[in-house]
Amino acid sequence: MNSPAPAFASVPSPFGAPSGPTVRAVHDQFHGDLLEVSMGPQHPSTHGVFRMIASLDGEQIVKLKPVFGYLHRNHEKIAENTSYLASMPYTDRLDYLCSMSTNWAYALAVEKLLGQSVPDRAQYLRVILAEMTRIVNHSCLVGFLFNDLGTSFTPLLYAFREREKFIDLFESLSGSRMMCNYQRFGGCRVDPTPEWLAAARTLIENFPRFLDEYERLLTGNEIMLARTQGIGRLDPARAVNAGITGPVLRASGVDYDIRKVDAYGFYSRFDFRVPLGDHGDTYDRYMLRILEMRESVKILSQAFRDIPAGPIMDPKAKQRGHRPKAGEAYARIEGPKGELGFYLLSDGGPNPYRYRVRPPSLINLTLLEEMCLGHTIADSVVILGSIDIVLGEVDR
Amino acid sequence: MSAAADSFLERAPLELRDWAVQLLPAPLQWISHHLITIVAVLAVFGLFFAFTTVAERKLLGRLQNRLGPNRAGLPKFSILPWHIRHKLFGLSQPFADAVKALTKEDIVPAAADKVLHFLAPVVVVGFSLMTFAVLPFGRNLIPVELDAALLYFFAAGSASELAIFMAGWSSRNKYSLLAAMRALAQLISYELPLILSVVPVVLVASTLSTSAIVQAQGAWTFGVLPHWFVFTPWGFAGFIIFLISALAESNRSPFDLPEAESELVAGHLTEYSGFKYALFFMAEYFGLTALSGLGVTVFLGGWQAPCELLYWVPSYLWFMGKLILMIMLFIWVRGTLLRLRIDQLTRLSWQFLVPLALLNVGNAAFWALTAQWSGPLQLVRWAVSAAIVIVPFLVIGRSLSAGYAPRTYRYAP
Amino acid sequence: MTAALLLIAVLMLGSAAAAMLRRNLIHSALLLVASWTGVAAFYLWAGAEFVAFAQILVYAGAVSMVVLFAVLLTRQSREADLPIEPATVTRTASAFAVAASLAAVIGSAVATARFPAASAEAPAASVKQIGLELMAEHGAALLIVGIVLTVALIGATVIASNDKKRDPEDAP
Amino acid sequence: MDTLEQLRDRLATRFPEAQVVFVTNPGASAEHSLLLDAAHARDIAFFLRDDPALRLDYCSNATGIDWPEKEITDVVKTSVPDPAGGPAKIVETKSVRVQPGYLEAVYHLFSVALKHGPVVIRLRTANRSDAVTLPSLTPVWRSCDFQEREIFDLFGIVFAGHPDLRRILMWDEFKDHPMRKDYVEPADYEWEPTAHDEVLDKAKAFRASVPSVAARKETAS
Amino acid sequence: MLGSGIIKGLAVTAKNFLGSYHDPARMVTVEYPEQPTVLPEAYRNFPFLISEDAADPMGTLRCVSCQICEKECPPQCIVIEKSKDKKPDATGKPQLYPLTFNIDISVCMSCQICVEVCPFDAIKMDKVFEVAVTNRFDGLLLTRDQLAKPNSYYHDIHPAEAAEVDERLAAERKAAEEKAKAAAAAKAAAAAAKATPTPKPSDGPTEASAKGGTAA
Repeated sequence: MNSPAPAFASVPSPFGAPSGPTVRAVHDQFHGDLLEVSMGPQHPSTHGVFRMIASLDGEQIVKLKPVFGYLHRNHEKIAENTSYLASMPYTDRLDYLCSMSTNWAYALAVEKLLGQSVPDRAQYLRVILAEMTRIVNHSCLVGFLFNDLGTSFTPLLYAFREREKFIDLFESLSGSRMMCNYQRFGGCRVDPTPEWLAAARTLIENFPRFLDEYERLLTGNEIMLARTQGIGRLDPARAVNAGITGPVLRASGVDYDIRKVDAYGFYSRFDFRVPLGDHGDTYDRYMLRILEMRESVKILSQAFRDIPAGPIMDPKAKQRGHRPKAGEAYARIEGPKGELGFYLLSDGGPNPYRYRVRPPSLINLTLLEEMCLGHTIADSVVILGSIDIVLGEVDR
Repeated sequence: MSAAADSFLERAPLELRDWAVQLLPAPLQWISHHLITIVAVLAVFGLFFAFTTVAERKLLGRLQNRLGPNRAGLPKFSILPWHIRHKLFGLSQPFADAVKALTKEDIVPAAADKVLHFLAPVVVVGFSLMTFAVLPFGRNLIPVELDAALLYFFAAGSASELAIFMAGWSSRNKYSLLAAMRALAQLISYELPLILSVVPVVLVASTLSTSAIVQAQGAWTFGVLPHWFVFTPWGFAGFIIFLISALAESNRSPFDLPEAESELVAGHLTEYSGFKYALFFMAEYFGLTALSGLGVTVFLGGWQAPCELLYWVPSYLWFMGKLILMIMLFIWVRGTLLRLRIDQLTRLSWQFLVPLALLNVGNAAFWALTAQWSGPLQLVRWAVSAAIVIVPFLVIGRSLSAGYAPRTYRYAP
Repeated sequence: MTAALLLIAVLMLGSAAAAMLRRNLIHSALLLVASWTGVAAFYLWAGAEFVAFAQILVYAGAVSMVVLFAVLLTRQSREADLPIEPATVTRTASAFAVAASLAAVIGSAVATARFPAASAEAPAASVKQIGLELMAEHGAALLIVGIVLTVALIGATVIASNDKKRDPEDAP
Repeated sequence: MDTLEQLRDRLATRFPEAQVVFVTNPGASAEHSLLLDAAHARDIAFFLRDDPALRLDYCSNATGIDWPEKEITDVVKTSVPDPAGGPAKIVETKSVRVQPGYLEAVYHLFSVALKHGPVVIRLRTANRSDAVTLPSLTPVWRSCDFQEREIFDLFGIVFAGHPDLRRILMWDEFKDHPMRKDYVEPADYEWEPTAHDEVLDKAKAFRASVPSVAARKETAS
Repeated sequence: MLGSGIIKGLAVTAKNFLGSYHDPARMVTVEYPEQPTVLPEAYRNFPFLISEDAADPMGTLRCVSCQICEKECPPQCIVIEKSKDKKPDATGKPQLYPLTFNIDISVCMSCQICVEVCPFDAIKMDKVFEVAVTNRFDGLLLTRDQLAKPNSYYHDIHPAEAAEVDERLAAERKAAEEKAKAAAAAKAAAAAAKATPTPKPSDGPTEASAKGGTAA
């Protein structure tokens, strides 16, 4: 279906050219006159400042080059000039929809560097908050996907109505809705009150009812089937080779979930299943998110049932002034968007010598062009929506 | 229809007009007679347009669990003392929108074709207003009694395509030309099922004049079941096809491709701003009201009362009630459905709606021929008619949605 | 009533002439549409509502679209590349010859035709009669016209579809 | 999967002429790595990916590290026998040597097929100024495509054989490589909302130097 | 049957439409200016300095300008100038106090790291979010007197947290007093031990005092 794009020796690289008209005619020897349309960086459906330069033959996409860097603030250079603790609030701003799980990934990396242990209650709390973040992110994505498909905000507002309840829980626990800055090296910052745990438990119990209503609204919808099935097909072998991870990879049928492979944190204590798709198209990616939300609900109910009492912070852990011994560590978690990794290299000083974030959103875009070839421009918007990128993480 | 039906309210608008006309000298009477009708239609449907925009935003809001606009109240210096506390539920929102549209700067692109750029909104509003001339609002409340009324309606409606092309071409902008081409493809491919879905009614009522069609739907069985065409198998199928085509003709929800913000930003309206954009916006709503008015007239029995007992209610209220219900249905569909891609949209029309509409005409012919069957034959007639509708729907439906089905998912071992 | 007739005639002929003289192809296409609506107005003046609405529906609605699509898809719409050759002697002579012969044919037809007395009221032909007339007497003609149109359309699409020579190997 | 030492020995036997050095990681995580020489890196990479026992088919993370020149004063304690027969004196001779700087690319490889842990391989350039090319591993793992472009953009390592080596985050006309340790920030502090202390000094210095800004300053104040 | 999915979808939106009239879970709009938004107790926005009593906010600041928060603040938006002289604080011990304490809230991202690392509980997170100002440069640079707020205000916005902090401070003060009392008692005992041998002959006291001195 997606034949490799022929080489375009004659088409001048658009990036060198100054920012001319967003639409210009381009000639290329295979397809005759192409219409080169630049979608973004200010485009209502590219989820932030992301730009796609698509060469169109009529409606069909012949070439598609993503352009990044509009939100680049060199987060890694900042992290290398501040202390380990001071980088924690900055990790909230990486993937601003899932600050709790990004915090955990950074804390995991520093703990691996320090060889720091974490008490049981903190581990349970981390699993609970990571799974709640997964539900928040997936409901966000599913809402925005249907905005790209053309509904007038209805599914998005239903999804946001549910997401709002989770975010209020984050706010009452950590103090801020999306910038939680909640994990520390060796545990968590604030111990949730029993009322908070009770409220979270009731919220989890009636979340599946929302999912059922959402599926009744959309999953069987004939227009939705026509617009997403068979669109943006991803071949499993190419996906693994291109380093694509997370629900996008599992939608192509590859069984690779870091919660099961690495079993980091206390994930080995919970039994949950990993859904897999067979066709690897946009519909599978959408359904994968819905099924993963149901699995997260299962994990959360088990976690709430047997969360132990006890300290939330390792008594030996220091608050500030960490000076880890020289060495390096790479820790990774199964973030809602894919494998989120932190690579830290310390030379004994208060600041990390090298601080690197492995951005799942950026690497999942590697095969965006292969997925969009041959489809129309309306489909490319849907395919981009189903890959679920956040520009804060793509551009760092 | 018993003569007692003409209560005072029923005849009031007509008598008012006649009283006003005979005030004037003889030569002016013909002109003023029609002038008053025109002014009345413009006033009623102008306000109807204004409050449809508000209703749409409030209804969509309620569909999405939020309040619609409720901030715009009457200006502060209004005489109503309680206004300060009471915000009138945002009902004065349309007037605020109108003022905004008027005062916004009207930018015309330098390279634009000035004449066509100005003419496009004029043509589209003119033609969509002309379609109101043949809709029977009440028992004898019809602006122009035309013998070929339906044909007139579709003739006026088809000219809006011309205006969309002029708008798309004159803006000298690749996006708007691409979008105008798409919009034209959509309008042309849905004009056929629209007209074909009305042909069965013409066949059964054997007339093209709208008021005669409404008369044909006058009777009730057992006083309660009205003889509206929508309650016959072919009528119901025709109504559904008419609804889908009307959605496409007025560029609304599942087919709002030209203004698909996720692709071509604002389609052929990209280069319009200020009052010209408001004119296009108004024309779209007039088109929507006219099409739903036609739907009410042809399928839902125009100004006929649903049952004998309610016959005393003035007829134009029935027409307005059904019109409002139809518009709420359109808004409800807009709040729920996704947008179709251009090739799926045209395939739906040519491979699904047109064949079904043609079969529906055959079905209506069968219905008309077997009009005098009675007793048990009546049931056979209904069964055959229903079969002619359902069987092709299932067959063509399955071929259309081949390969698309909700899937079941496996889990990792 | 003749004032209305004069107005319609002026509008129709004026827009037709303007359509020929305009250099911009799109403008001339739209002026053509204006002249067709002029014809429809003439029918209305003559009292034949059915024919007038049919004229608007068919010509102003559909045929104008075909003309405009043809103009756009063949990309001849830009003023720049409209080749206007100089009017050589032979070309003007042949033009006048054609015009003269045309005028002769129309003149003879108008002269021999028997117009009914202008004062006779136009026959109020209801739509039902028109329908019966069409189907009964002129049914065959209607079918033939239908077939001719379909064949023309299919021919057009066949010609149009393979004029864009696409290389087989990169069909997506 | 066998330990890293066994892997290094297998590589040594498999590619006799390639130098594979075992780099120990002193930190608590004990993730040691293999330093490959640039010449044979791609063949070794293909072997790592296609070997049935290893099947490292997923390159999760590719990043660059900048190691500038460093003076290392190594202290050599030599015991000098006391000519007068007394106890030997410890003499510390400090010798300062400059360790040449280099740019390094680190790749974390995982196996999706066999689900085993990270194998870390490192490639080092000759120096930091002119010889900064490394063989690109994108032909082996497509996931290194954007990450190698980012290393080129932020560190300046040129990857030979990369299908589309352009800057990914900075704009094309940008000259320097921001993530290098010796990167000097451009002094265009024309605008800082509430500048204080050293940022304030920079802003003042900048305002004075640029005529247009200085002119605007007079009119504003 | 083609269209059944669409009809189910329409049914869901209809349910939500009707639900929005009676089911509070479905009507989520908060009409902000009229209905105040309910903020959870742990909500944090920009920091503020705690002063012991409201009467004289500048005089009784808890902050001793140790500048830990200035060093630890990720975006470096706190500027502190130490005072030269010392002033007695709540426990009477003379402490430094900040001459200028500016927080640039256009840079501050309210991440509350300053609260975490402050050893004197002098800086806490506020709950005010209506902080619009007309002047972007000076309006957003909060100086010491704009930041200082009484402890009672702290009790209003974070009741549980404030109570726990006061409890801890009181406990520390009590422990400090006991230690001081114990030290005073020990000094008094040593002084008493030194005072008892004085009735001996006069030459004795010189060595005793030397021995007593070392014993204290």
